[in-house]
Amino acid sequence: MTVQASNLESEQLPDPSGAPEGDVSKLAGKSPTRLALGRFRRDKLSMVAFVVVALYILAALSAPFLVKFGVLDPTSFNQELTDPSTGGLPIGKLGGISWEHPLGVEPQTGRDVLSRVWYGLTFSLAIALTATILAIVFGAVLGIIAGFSGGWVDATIGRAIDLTLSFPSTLMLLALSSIGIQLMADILPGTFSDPLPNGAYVVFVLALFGWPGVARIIRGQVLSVREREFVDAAVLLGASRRRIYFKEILPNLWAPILVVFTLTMPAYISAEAALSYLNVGIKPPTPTLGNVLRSSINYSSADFIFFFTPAFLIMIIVVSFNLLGDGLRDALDPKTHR
Amino acid sequence: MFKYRKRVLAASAAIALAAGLAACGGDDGGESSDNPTGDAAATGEAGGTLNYLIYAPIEHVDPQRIYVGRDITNFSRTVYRQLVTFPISTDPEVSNTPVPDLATDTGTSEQGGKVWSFTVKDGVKWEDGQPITCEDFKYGASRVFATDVITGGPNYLLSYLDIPTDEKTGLPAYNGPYKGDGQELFDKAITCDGNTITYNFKKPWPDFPLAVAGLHMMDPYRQDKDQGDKSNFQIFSNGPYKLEGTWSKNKGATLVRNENYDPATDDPDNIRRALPESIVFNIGQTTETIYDQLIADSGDAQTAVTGQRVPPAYYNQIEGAVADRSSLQASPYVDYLVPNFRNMTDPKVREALKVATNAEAWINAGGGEKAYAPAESIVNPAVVGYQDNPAFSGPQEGDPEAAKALLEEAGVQTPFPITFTYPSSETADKQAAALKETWDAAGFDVTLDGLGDTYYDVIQKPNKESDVIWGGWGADWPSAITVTPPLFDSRINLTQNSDGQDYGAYKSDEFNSLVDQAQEAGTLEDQTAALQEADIVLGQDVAYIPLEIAQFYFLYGSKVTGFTTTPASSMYPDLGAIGVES
Amino acid sequence: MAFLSVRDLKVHFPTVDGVVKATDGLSFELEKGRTLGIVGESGSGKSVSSSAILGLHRKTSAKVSGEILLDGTDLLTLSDEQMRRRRGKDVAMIFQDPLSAMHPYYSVGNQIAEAYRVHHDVSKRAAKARAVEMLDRVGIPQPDRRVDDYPHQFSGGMRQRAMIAMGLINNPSLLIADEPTTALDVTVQAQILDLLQDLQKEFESAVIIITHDLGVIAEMADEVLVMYAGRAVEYGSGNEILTHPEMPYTWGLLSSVPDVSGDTDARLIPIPGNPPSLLNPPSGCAFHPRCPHRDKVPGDLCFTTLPELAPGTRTETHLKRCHLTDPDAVYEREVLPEIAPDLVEESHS
Amino acid sequence: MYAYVVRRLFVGVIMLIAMSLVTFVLFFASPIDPARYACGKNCSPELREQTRNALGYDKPVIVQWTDFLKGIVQGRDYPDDPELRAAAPELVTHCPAPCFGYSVVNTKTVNEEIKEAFPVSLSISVAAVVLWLFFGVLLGVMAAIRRGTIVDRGIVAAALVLYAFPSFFIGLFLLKFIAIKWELVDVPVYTTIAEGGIGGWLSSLLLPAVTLAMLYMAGYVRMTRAFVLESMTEDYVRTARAKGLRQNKVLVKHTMRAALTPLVTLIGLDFAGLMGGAIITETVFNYNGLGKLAYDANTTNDLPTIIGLVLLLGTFVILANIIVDMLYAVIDPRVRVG
Repeated sequence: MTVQASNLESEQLPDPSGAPEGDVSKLAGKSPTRLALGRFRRDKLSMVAFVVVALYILAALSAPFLVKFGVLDPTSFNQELTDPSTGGLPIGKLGGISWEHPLGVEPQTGRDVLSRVWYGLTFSLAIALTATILAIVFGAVLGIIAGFSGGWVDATIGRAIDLTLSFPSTLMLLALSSIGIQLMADILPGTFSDPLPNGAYVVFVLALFGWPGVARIIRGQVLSVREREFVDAAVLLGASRRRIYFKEILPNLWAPILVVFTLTMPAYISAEAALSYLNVGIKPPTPTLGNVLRSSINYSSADFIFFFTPAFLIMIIVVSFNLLGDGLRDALDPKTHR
Repeated sequence: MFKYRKRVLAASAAIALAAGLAACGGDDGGESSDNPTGDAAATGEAGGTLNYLIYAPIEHVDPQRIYVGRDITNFSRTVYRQLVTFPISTDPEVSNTPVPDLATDTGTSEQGGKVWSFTVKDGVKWEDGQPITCEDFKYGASRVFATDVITGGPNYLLSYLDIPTDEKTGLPAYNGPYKGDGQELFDKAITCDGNTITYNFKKPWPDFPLAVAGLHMMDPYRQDKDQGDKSNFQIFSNGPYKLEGTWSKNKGATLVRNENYDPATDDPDNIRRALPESIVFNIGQTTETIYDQLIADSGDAQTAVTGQRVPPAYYNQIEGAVADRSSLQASPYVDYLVPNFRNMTDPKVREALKVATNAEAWINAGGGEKAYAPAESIVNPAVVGYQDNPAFSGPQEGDPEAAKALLEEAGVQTPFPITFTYPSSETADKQAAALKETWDAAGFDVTLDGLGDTYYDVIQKPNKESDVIWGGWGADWPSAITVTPPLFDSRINLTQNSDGQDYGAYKSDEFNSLVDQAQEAGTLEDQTAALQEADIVLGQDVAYIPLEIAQFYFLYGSKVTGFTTTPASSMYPDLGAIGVES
Repeated sequence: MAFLSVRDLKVHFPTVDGVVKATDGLSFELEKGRTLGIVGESGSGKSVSSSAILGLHRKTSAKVSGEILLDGTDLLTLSDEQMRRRRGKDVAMIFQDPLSAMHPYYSVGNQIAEAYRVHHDVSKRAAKARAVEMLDRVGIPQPDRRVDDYPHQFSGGMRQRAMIAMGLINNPSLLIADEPTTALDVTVQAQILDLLQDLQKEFESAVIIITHDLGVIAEMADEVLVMYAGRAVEYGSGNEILTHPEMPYTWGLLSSVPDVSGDTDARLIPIPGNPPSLLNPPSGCAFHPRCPHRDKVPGDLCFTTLPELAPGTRTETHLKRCHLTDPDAVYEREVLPEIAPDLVEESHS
Repeated sequence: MYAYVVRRLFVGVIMLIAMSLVTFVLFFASPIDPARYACGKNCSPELREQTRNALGYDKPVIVQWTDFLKGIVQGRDYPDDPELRAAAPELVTHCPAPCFGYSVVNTKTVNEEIKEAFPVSLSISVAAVVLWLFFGVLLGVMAAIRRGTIVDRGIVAAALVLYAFPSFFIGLFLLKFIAIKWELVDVPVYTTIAEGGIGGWLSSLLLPAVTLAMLYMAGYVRMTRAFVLESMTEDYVRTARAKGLRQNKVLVKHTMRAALTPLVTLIGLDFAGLMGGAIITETVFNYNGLGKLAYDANTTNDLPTIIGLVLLLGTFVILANIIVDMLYAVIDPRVRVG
């Protein structure tokens, strides 16, 4: 399937595998890339999704520079734009929307909302991206090893997967947050409250509970790829194991990995938001989509724009990424009608 | 002490530890705002059911363990009577002066406050009709010493009561009624002569009656009802109400009339009007939900009051008719900053920090004037003998330029790096960022260090890296003796592995000697004078920088009558006065 | 007028990558009691055409045109409901690979009985009894016990028998057997084929048997239709086609199977290259890319022009689609020696 | 079969023991001192030391761990202080086997806490599962039948959008608008059947269940759709049609039966996860289920409760896995367990 119940509801973090192996395992790069691309281009919805995702990524990349050059200013206060007598609500209509502040300003501090969500996007995507990559790399490597070597190695990895998945991940990451972040603060630059350690902790936890799903899919893939003659050939030619893993098998796994990637990203973007709600993750003043949303959720009646904006942005990117993933899947494997 | 108060306020503001940050305040007595009734004269009709809406579960219901302003007053007015208690009045003078409750008078002291004795009234009964005896009081006090079972409560008795200290553990040689080691020592320290109970202290305790009225540690307890830790959520009443069924930590409970309590004889001074037929402590809805309902004034919310402060996001909905149901009063808490004297040794640098501090931005970042009032001392105006501290009078929006100048005078090289440690939360993070602005402008280079659950562990470490530390405080009873000495007396705080509550490691012989004066003082007047002087010393050394006094901004249902918040009730709704239209 | 006559049958699948012409203008006729064999590599359009006869193609996914006259009624003009009523009753089909063609979650008996109850208003018990009867008829031992088994508990041969039972339970007048013997070992193949023949005699039904195995054709078919790239390339009586094939593709098929007479020193010559894409089939004769004899045709006829399906040099009823002018000669001279030397000797002596 | 179950259960127990050890070690490393919280305000180092002894946090981790395991087998006494037991036995709380520990913060055994919280989580998850299964499968099948049409796209898109909003946002939105602003339903407060009867119980579950259902439904819509489409192309479905079966009979008896089988796994695991408490939803609505218990235990550093919950939830997951496999054997005659 495409959508995973992420948002950390249920005790589990989003599981990239999502569906039973059978479902995704059809993807192995059977159809020629060109055909796939052609199909993809012809799928309007996917193209739209692709464009949206591209725009988001562009925004995320541009934000740090825009901040550097002062175009965006997510941190400085403009308390003159808020009214202390109303609990610091923005002065003016629709959350103080103006030319300088197209999405209004944050209550009490008067920080520019557009700058915060824009810059926050950078951090949210960075977290989701690194977590996804870690989970996929780790999962893929173990999945390949398991699938290829079989026997006790396979069994051991299988056990490890089961054990990891048996832990109530949300509870664990909550309970371990203070020590975990402390740990990160020790090995990484930055203090307990700095973005880096907090972000690193989230990335670490997401990856920690994300790899088993990937490993399962990839293992399934490898088992099917393994049967193909050219691998046997390689074995006969006495190619080294590593060579076989990475030269013979990996190339045939890019399709499923690509799809898993596009479907894991959105899950982790929501995860970041959900974790922020539980007060785990990068803390203000450094913005993320998650912590901006957290600071806005009580303003449903007082300042609807402020209340709705971050949630809406998250919704759009998550939907787009999922559609993109669907599109890729369809393109890469026309047989699965999704 | 603050910790729990803070934690609860934190919870009540529905934002982790550090609404604690938010939670503090004081008020110059004035501005009784839209408070319908204020003085003790007001009367509402009896009957009906009052709902008291609470967000976070109450940790302790056991009198010797209760240590939260809101709970202390709620239980004082309903189920736990004290030897002496505070009357209902919006006038601090009146409501900070104890009146007899279970005792015949407000107590007599000898040897300059080292010995106190009270006489228990005749005919006062427990909810089961048995009389309350001197022994019950003695037993209640003894429980405080069972520090391994009766945890979390106020433990002043450990340091005041005349019992030798066990060298090995560093704790009193008496360890409570359960194990009974050193019982004889305790029996010497507290004696019963008929109905008269006498307390013998190591050092003078001139404001002991205030302590008795301000807390429940001295409450009576019936030995046959004591199950130690299991009693944590049990109520054995001697007040106008009693518990119906059991107390559920997550849901709360219902209080109904106690037929063994007779207003005529038990409440001559009218300190517990006990108007509602029953009172429901309704625990478990978020502050936002509570206020959504109070504003809508729907269903049970019509007869509801709460100790949760209005979240700033809701201020703009409290207008017109709704505003008539609101109450804006200063709380008895103060939030403050302390410079770390280990790192910020140069007085000029501390002065610069003070001058650059923009308390106004901090207040606005926390919700503005309805959330906080400016503070001019670490002592709350509600405290007996309060006076503004000259060091902190005047405007408080911070003056970076002046501060810059001071830093230059100090000859330190700028930007001068400082780390500001505070308990992280939604609001706190904003407020800290607000302070950073002017500090940076003044030539400091500020690192914000917002911490989680480990906050107090960290800031008590002598080797902490923090240069500026947040603190919040509320007096346990309305006397400055429970404010400055516990916070700045280096002798009781600074040990090798902990700074206690003197987070800034402030150490001043001048201050300490004034504290001694205050503690040796036989009368409240002398004590107050000494403490006022001590506060001025603190101001000169910039031992602290007051931030604000949290405003208690409450809303109550349309059918609630005689809504009052008094210093006696720590400015929470005073259940002694409030009734409902039935 | 023949019992079944298919005229200019076209089955086109529009896909994102273009229109797939799985069957492109197929015509043939078949009488009751007789058997038509359709031969061709996989993807030559055999199965698609037969599915079309059963009306199995979804209107959403496939465009079917032409005429399929069964007993004079054009099946393509029937409504879905009317077609459904005939499906499995008048026209039944036996699919290849019975393992996947049977539902893994239902017992064999259940599935056979179901086929009966669709068209007969009888009780479950009655239907089951009928199923047992059929299983017995197709030679399943202890049918009353095996009737409750699941497909995966049957052996390949038995599954195929079960499929046949399912197909014949409503004794249809037209039975289509799609690769009925693929994936069965030789002895079982023989049994199944015998069974089919017996049943055909018994029920007097017309049978279309689809296969790529000329051995099967030799065994069963009265007429043979050779398909390539969605078109008929050769059509005639079984005997004719097997002894005097006139289309190089057919030769290829012949040379790629063991000699019918089971001669051991016969040699297998696989057809070079792969079946063409149906998306964009080769210009001219679809077979030309793989045809070893195209140089015998003057000019670039093979590359440019699609040959007619026309009577060859032998009989009016033996149609072929090829530009070769003297196929027999080429066959005798070049192909036969390769695949069946002994036959050649005979013809010389 | 029987032997298989036993073996699986055995492996499960091993896994749980491993989990408990991991958890203990992790928490022992935590900088948080549970004694501080119990010790309370103006707590001198001496007092804290004494509290730590009383709670047994002074013992080395291995000892604490073995005590814990002992407690599960033969029960424990709290506080475990022979002196006190001798002096005042009525003060000692006995926690009968299997004892998951004793929460100082709540002055209850963890078993009691779980006993109180579990029904809430169970109710919510049952209600949620029913909702999302009913709508998810229904819509999924509809989408599959109308494949490619506007109906199909609409259903899938709507489900995706609902999923893409962070769940706590959805929850708060429902609470603030459906319940409070528009007063379409009562402000949800958990009501047991005993208190409010079936009706009250159900209505109190509505909003939380809907919140969760929205989160999961998208996944099930898309999976159902995918599986149905997939099995539509199966040979046996073609066979069924070739028999002349009516379209909907084919759909129900042949297509669906096969398509819905893989859902069983996911339902099983998701449900197991949810029974462990939906931390965010329960926090948003302030329902005292296992999720809220976990959240509170974390904010109050209530280690015994956390550890108890980790193991409980682990058990759920492990059992769910076993049960799902059993179910499979029942549903699919091809599967031979053992």
